Amino acid sequence: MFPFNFEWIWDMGHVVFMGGLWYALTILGIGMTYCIIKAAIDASKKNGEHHH
Amino acid sequence: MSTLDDHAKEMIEGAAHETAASQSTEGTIQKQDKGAGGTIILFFILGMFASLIIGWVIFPKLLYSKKKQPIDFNHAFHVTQVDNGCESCHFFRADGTFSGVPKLDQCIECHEEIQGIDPNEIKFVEDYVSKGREVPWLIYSKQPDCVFFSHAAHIKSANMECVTCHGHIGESKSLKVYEQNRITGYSRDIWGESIAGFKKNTWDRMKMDDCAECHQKESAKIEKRGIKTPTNRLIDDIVHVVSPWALSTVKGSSVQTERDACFVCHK
Amino acid sequence: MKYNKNHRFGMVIDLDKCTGCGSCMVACMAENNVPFRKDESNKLLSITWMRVFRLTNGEPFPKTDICYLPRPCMQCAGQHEGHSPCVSVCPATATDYGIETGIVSQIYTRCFGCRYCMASCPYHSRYFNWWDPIWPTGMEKYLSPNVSPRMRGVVEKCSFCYHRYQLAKEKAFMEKRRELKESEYQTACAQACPANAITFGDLNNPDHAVHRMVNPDPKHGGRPKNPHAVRLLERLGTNPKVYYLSSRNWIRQAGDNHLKNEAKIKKPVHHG
Amino acid sequence: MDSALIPKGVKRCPLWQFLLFIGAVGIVLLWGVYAMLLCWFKGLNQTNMNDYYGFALWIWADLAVIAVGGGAFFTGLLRYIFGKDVLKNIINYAVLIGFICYSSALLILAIDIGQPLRGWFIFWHANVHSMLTEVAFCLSCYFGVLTIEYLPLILENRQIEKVPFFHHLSHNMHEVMAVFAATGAFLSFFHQGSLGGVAGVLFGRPFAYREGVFIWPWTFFLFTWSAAACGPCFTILVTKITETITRKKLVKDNAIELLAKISGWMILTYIIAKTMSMWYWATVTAPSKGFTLMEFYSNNPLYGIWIVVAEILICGFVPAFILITKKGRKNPLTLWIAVILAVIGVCLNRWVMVLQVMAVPVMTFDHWAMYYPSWQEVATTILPVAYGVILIAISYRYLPVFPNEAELNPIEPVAEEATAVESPVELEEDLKPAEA
Amino acid sequence: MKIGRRGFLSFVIGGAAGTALSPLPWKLMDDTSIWTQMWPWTPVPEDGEASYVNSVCTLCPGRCGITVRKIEDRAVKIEGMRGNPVNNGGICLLGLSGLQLLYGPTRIKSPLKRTGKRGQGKWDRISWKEAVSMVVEKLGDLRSKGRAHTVGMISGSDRGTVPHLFERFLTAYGSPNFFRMPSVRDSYELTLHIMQGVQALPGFDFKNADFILSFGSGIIDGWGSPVRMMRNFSAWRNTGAKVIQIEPRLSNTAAKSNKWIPINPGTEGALAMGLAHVIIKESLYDNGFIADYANGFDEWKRLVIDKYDPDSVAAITGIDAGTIVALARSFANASNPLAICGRGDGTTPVGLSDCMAVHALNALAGSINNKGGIFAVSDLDYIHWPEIEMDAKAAVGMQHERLDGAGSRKYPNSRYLPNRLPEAILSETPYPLESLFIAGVNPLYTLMDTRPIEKAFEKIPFVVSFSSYMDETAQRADLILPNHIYLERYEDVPRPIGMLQPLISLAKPVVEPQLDTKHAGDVIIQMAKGLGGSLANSFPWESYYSCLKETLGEKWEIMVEKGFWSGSESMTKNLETSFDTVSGKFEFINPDSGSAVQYKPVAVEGDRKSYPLILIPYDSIRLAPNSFVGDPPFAIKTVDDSVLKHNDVFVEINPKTARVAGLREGELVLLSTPIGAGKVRIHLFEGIIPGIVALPRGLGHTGSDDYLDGKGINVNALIGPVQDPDSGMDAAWGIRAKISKV
Repeated sequence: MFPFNFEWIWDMGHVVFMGGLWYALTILGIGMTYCIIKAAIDASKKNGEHHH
Repeated sequence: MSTLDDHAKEMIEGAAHETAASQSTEGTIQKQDKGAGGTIILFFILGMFASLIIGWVIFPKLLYSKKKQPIDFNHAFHVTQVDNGCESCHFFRADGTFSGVPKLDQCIECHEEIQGIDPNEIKFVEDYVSKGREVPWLIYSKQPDCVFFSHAAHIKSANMECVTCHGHIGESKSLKVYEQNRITGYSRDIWGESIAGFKKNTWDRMKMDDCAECHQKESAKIEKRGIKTPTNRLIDDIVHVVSPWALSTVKGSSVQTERDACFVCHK
Repeated sequence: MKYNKNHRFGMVIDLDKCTGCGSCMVACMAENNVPFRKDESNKLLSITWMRVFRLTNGEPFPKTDICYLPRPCMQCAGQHEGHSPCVSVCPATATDYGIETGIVSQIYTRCFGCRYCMASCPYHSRYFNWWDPIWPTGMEKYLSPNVSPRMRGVVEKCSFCYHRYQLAKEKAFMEKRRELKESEYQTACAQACPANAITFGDLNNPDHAVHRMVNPDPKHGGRPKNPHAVRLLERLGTNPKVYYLSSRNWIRQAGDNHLKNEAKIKKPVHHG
Repeated sequence: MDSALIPKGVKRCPLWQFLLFIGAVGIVLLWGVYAMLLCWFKGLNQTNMNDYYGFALWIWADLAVIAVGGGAFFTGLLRYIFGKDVLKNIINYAVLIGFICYSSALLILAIDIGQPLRGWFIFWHANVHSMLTEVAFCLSCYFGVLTIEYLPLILENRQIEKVPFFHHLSHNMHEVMAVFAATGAFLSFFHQGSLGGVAGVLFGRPFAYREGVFIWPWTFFLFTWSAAACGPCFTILVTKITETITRKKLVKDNAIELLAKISGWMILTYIIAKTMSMWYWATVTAPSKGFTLMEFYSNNPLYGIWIVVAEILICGFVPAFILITKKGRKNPLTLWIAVILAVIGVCLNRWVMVLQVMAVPVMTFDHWAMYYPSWQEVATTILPVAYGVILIAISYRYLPVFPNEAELNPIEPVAEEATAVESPVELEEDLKPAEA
Repeated sequence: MKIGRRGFLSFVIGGAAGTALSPLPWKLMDDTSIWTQMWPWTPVPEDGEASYVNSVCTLCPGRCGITVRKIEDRAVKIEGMRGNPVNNGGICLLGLSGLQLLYGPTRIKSPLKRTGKRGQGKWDRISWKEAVSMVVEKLGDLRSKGRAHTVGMISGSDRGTVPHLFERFLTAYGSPNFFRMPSVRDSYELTLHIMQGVQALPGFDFKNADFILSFGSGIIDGWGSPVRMMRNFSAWRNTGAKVIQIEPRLSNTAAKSNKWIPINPGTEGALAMGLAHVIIKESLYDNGFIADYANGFDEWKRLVIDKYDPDSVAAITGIDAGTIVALARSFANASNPLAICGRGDGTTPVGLSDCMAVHALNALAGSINNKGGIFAVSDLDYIHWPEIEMDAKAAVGMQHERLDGAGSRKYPNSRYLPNRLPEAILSETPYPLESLFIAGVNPLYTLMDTRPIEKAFEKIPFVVSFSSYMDETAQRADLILPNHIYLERYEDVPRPIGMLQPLISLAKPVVEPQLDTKHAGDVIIQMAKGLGGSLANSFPWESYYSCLKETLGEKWEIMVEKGFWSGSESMTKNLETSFDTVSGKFEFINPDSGSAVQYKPVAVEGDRKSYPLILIPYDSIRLAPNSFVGDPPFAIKTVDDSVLKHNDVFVEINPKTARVAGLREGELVLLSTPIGAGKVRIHLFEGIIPGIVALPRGLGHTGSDDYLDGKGINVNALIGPVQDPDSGMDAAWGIRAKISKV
C-alpha cells in the first residue's frame, strides 16, 4: 500500500495500480477539504451576502 | 443533488424566505454564530488535546503489563566467568538448532550449592536447583509461534553479532522489567520501546520489517541482482511487458516480494 | 543469498507401486500438526494436505480396475516460474512462490481467509480451517514445534515439509556447508511410504532420483520425457512439480481431460 | 409530530405507521444481525460452505448487489460527464440505491472472510497482482465517493440545512460534484471489471478462464459493461416499486425512458459481446483444455444448459429488444418485465461465475459438488435487503430524494385530508398485506 | 443551548481528529489482528532439544522397527526405522498414529475394580497393591481348592518373554489353559506338521519368488507383516515378478496384481487341486523333488487326475477351464513360483485341507525349501530359564486336558483353539472355567459371532484384563490391570511370521509411563511371588527388566542401541531338505486321517432360500483390522467416504445384484444373516462377484473414543464360526445373508 510496506516493489504493477489508487484518493481528499474549508469560511462570514 | 444553477436558485429562495420569515431570529442567529465561532474552535482544540494525551501517554501505559523476572540475573558478571562469550550458555546444538535460554542442568554445573550471599543466588539454589524446577524466565526476544528464525543461518553462516538484534544485554548487571502486551501477549521488545515505532538501534525493534530492512541491505550487497533499484526495475518491467520472453524472470527468492518467500521465515 | 543455483523440489509417485494404504496421509498429518474431528467422512470439510484419491476405470465386472492416486500440493510453477494459479490471486500476499526451492509457501497468520486461492486451485490442494483446531486433552503433547498449528479461518496446504528443509540447512550451516544431500531433505510422506512409491528430490539436479525417473523437459515447462510419466491436468499450464508414473494407459489418460476424438493421442500442452 | 423534518410541499404517512413499518422490517434486520454475529464468533462453520464451495451465496450476493448498484455510477456518468440533464430527477435515488448496495457489499465481505479482524491486511499487505485487491481498493474508494454523493442529500434535510455550515457544505459539494462523479466512474469501471477478472484469471478453472487483452480477461470488460447496462434497470425497478408502494408518481417519465433506452442499447451490445466471448470460449478455450461445452452443464442435478438459455436469450436479448423499442419502454407492463428480466439476467450471470466455477470438476476423477446455503447464510444475505428498505424509507421520508415529487403530487387544501386519510391506508395495504 | 450542542459536536470532532493522530487506533488495530494470530485456545507446541529413540511397533503382528522423534520429554512423531530388516524405513498408518494411542483419551489411567454389573462401566480406581493382592487371594483360593486347572489365559502372542512368563506362571500354578488367538499361521503350522513332520513357522522367500500365486492373501492389505509385504510387492514391480490374485472381490491386492481372477468364495482349495491336475497331467511338476522327497504322490495323483479335471473345478470355482489350464502352466513354468494362502490380512485360519492343497502345489513346483519358495523355520531359541518348580498341585492341575480340546485325541496337532472356548465354558465340559486372564487381545470383538462369547464371559466368575484400553473385552472384566503401552515398556519382540531372517526387536520406553500403569511382566512376577512357594521359586527375578536383560544376555547391549538383533537366515532355515515325517519325506497323505490331500469345502451357514446373498468380510489396512486396538483418529480420518459416511458403513454389492433388488447407491438397508443384523448403506461396486456382498472388518467398536465409537458395525458379529473338522479351528470365510429395505 505504501512504499515502505514489506510487499512493495517499484515495478509497473505497483506504480500503475497504486498510482491510480492514490490519484483517486487525492482528488477525493482535496475535493472534500476544499468544500469543508470553503463552507466553514462561508458560514463564519455574515451569511447575509445574498441579501442585496 | 441537482445542477448548480437551479440549486443556487433554491438557496436564494430559501434565504429570501428565511429573511422574510423573521428579521429578529436572523439577527440572533448571526450573533450566536459569531459568539459560537470562538467557543467551537476552543472546544475543537480541547477535544483534540484530550485525545492526544490519551493516545500518546495513557494508552501505552495501559497496553502493557509489567512483570518481574522470577529472579534477577547478572549477565555482565557471568560473561566474565565463561570463556566462550554468549555461546557458553546460549549455545548451538549439534543439529544446528539454538538452545536459547539455558536449562537448569547447565547452571547446576556451577550452582550445585549457593555461591556467595546474593539473595537471588540463594533463591535460585533453594527454589529451583534443589527442587529441580526449571526457572520460568520471561524471554524478552520471544517471537510468536508462526515465526521460524534460524540462529545458525545468522550466526554461523552470516557471522552476525548477537548484539545486532539483542542489544547489549550481555553487559547488563540486572534484568529489566518484562513488559507484556495485554492483547497479544508479546514482549514489548518486539514492537519496541517507542509506541510510535521509531528506532535508533538495530535492536530497538524485532518486527518483520526490521528483519526485512537488514535483509534488503545485505542481499543488495551480496547480489546486485537481488534487489533492483526503482528505476532499472521499472525499465526491466517495461521491457518485460513489451517482450515477455526477452527477460529472465530472476528476482529475489520470491516472486511476489522479491525478498524471501513466506516459508523462509514462517512455519 | 545466491539464486543462480535454484532448486526445483518435486515428487515422483509410482502409481504401480502405490498400494493406497494411506500412510502418506497420516505421515503428513502427524508431521504437520493437522487437526482432526469426530466425523471426517465429509471429505469436502476434511483437511488432508496429502489426499489419496481412488480412481476406477469405469469398466463393469470383472474388467473393472482401481488405482490410488496420492495428491499433495503440486507446487505449480505456472507458465513463467512463479505464476502459480494460487500465488498471483492472494490479495494479502499470504502465499508466495520461492524461486530458490520452487515451493509455494503460505503464511497462515497473514491469510485472512478469503479462499480465493482455493477457487484457483484445480487440484483442491488447499484447505480451509472451518473449525478451531481442538485436540483431546493430553493429545496436544505430540504436536511438533516445527510447524505452527493453524487457527480457525485460514487456508493451509502441503508445504513439501519445508521445515525439514530448514532444519537440514541449519545442520549444514553448523558444518559450514551450503548445499544439502538428497537424503537430508525428504518429505514425511516419501519417508513413510511402505511401498517406496513416493520419491522426492530436486528436479533440477541430474543426480537426484526424481530427475532420472521422469527426465523433465525444461523447454516445455518440465513436461516429462518419460512416456510412462504424466502430470495432473498438464494442459492447463499449471506446470506442477509432482509427476505420476503408471504402466496402465487408462490411469495416464485419467491424469488429464481429453476430448473424445483425442482419447488416444496425447496433445501438447496448451500454454507455452 | 416529525413534520418539522419532512421536506416542504410533500405528504407523508403518520409517524406511528412509519415506525410500525420500520419495526416490521427491523425484525428481519435483527435476524440477520444475529446470524452475522454467529458467523463472527463461531466462525464460518456456521455456513454450508466447504472446500469445494469456498465462494458461495455470499460472494454471489456481493457481486450481484455491486452489479445492480452499478446504476449509480453509470447514471452519474451520464448525468455529470455526458450532461444528460433529464436524469437529475432520478440521480438522487440512483445514488441512494448505489450507496445501499455498496455498503451491503462491504458488510457481506466482512462476514465472508475467515479472519475479519485481519481484513485490513488486504490493503496493508496488498498484492497488486490479485484481482481481489483491486476489488477491495476500488470498492472501498468508490463507497467513499457514494458517501460523498449521498451526503449533500442528507444536508438538504430541512433542519440540517438551517445550520449555515452544513448549508454551505452541501452547496459547495454540488459545485464540485462532477469531479467526484468522474472519479467514481473511474473507480467503478475498475472494480466492476476486476470482479469479472476474479473468475476470468483462474487459468486452473477451465469453466471460468477467459483470454483477454494484456492483464485483463474478457470477463473484466463484460462485467463492467453488464453492470452499466443492468444497473440502471435496477434503479428503474426500485423507483417503480417505490412509486407503487407510495401510490405516487415520483420521477418524470422522460427521465425513466431515457435511462431505459440507454440501458436497452447497453444490454443489447453487452449480450452480443457476451455471446461472442462465450462462443470463443466454447469452441477454442475450453477444448484446448480438453473440455467440451456440455461437460460444464451435465452430470449434475442443477447446472444445466438451461442457464445459458435463460441468461442470454430470456434475460438478455428479450429485455434489450423491449427497451430499445419506443413502444416497449413506454408501455408500463413491458417496461416492468424488461427491467426485471435484465436484473435477473445479471444476477444469474454472477451466480454462474461464482458458484458453477467451483462446482465444475476439473480433475477427471473428481465429482460435481452440490451446495445449499445454511439459514445463517440466508439470513445474512437478507440482512442488507432489510437495511436497504429501512434506509430508503427514512431517506424518502425526510430527504428531498425526488426533486419532482412536490410538482408531480401537488397538495390542494381539499385533497390534503383526502390523502391524509388515504395514504396511511395505502401504506398499510402495501407494506403489510396481511392486514389488508 | 444551541452553542452547547455545537460545542459538544466540535469537541467530539476534535477528539476524533486527535485520536486519529495518536497511535491508539492503529496500534489497537494491529494488536487485535495479532491477537487473532495468537488465539489462546490454539495450542503452541513447546520447542526444545530433539532426540530419536529406536524401538518396535507392536500394534499389529507386523513388528516394524520404529524411530520416535522426541522434543525434550515429549514424543512428537513416529517414523519407520531405516535399516530395520522388517520395514527398512517404511511404516503403516497405524504405526504412525501410535502417539494418539499414547497420549489419547482412550487409555485406562489406573487399576480398576468393577463395581456395577458386568459391562455397566462402573469402576473403582484402586492401588496396584490392592489389585495384585486381590488376584493373589483369588488364585490362592482356587489353587487350595485344587481347582488350579480352571484358570485360563488368552494372550495375543505365544512368542517372546512376556507370553513365556504367562505360560510359565500357568504351568507352575497348575493350569494347561494357555490360549493364543488363532490366525492363518496355525493353518500353516499344522500343514507343515502334517506334510513335513516339523513343528515350525512358515518362512517365505519373497525376495526371490518370481511368480506369486495368492489364494486370497491380501499381500498389500495387511497379510503377514504389512509394511514388509508392501516392500516386497514394490520390489516385485522392479524385478518384474508376477502376482496373480485369486479372490471374489477386487481388493487392493487384486487391483495392483498382474491378474485378478475372481473365484467363488471358499473354493480356493478346489482351484489348487484343479491346478495340480493340469500340472500333473501335463507333467510340468518338479520331477526331482517328487521322486526324491515326496511320499504318497501316486495315490494323490490318481485322486487328482480323476476328481479335479478343469471342467469340474470350473463348475465349483466359477473360473473357466481355459483360465485354470493357463494359470497352471504359467505357475509351473515360472522359475521360482510360490503359492500362498490365508484370506485378507490372514487373521483368520483357513480350512486345513485348503492350506494343504496350496502347500501341495508348492511341492509340485519344487518350491519347498527352495529359492523363492516356502521354508519351515524354527523360532530363535534364546529364552533359557531355570526349570519350573512344580509342586503337587501344579502337577495335578497340569494333568487335566485343555478346555479348548487342543492336543486332544480329536485335534491332536492343534495347539490353540480359543474359538471352541465359548461352547466349552457354557457347557462346563470338561470342567468350568473359574478365572480368565486376558492380555493383548480383544476376543469379544475379534472372535466370530460375539454374542455366545459374551454369554460365556457372564459364566466366568473372575475375569482379569491387562488391557491398556477400555476395549470391548476390558469392559466386561472384573479387574483391569492396565499394562504400559508399547512406547512405555521394555519387551522383546520376535520376528514377524513369514520372515526368514531371524530377528529380535526390543520395545523400549520412549517416554516415561504417562499414567498409573504397570508392566504386565512385572505383575505376573509379583503374582507369583505373592502366591509364594514353588511359584515364587519359579520366578527368581526381582523385576521383568532384570528378567529380560538376563534372558537376552550379550544381545542386550546391541538391542538397546540399535533397537533389534538380527542373525543370518541359515540360523533358523532348514536348508537340507530332510523331512521329519514317518516316511522321512514330504507327505501327500495325512498320516492321521490316512487320506490324501483333497478339497473339503468349508460349509457356509444359512439356507439359500431365506438368505440369497453371501456376505464376506474384507480387510482394509486403513481400518487396522488385525490390531487389538481400534482405529486411531488419524487412521479413521483416511477412510474413504465410500466405506464410511458419518456413522454408517457401506456394504459393497455388484450393481447387477443391486438392480435386481432395486437398491440405490447410498441407500440405508438392513443386512441380516442367521447370526445377526445391522443397518448399513449400499455401495455399488463393480469389483465384486454378483451375489456376493462385502463388509469391512474393524468398525463397530464400542467404548473406544468419540472418533471411532458407534461408527459402522462389527462384521464379526454377523458371521458365525464354522469349525474345520480336521483342525478344530474356525475356518469360516463368510455367511449367507439378505438385504432388506428399511
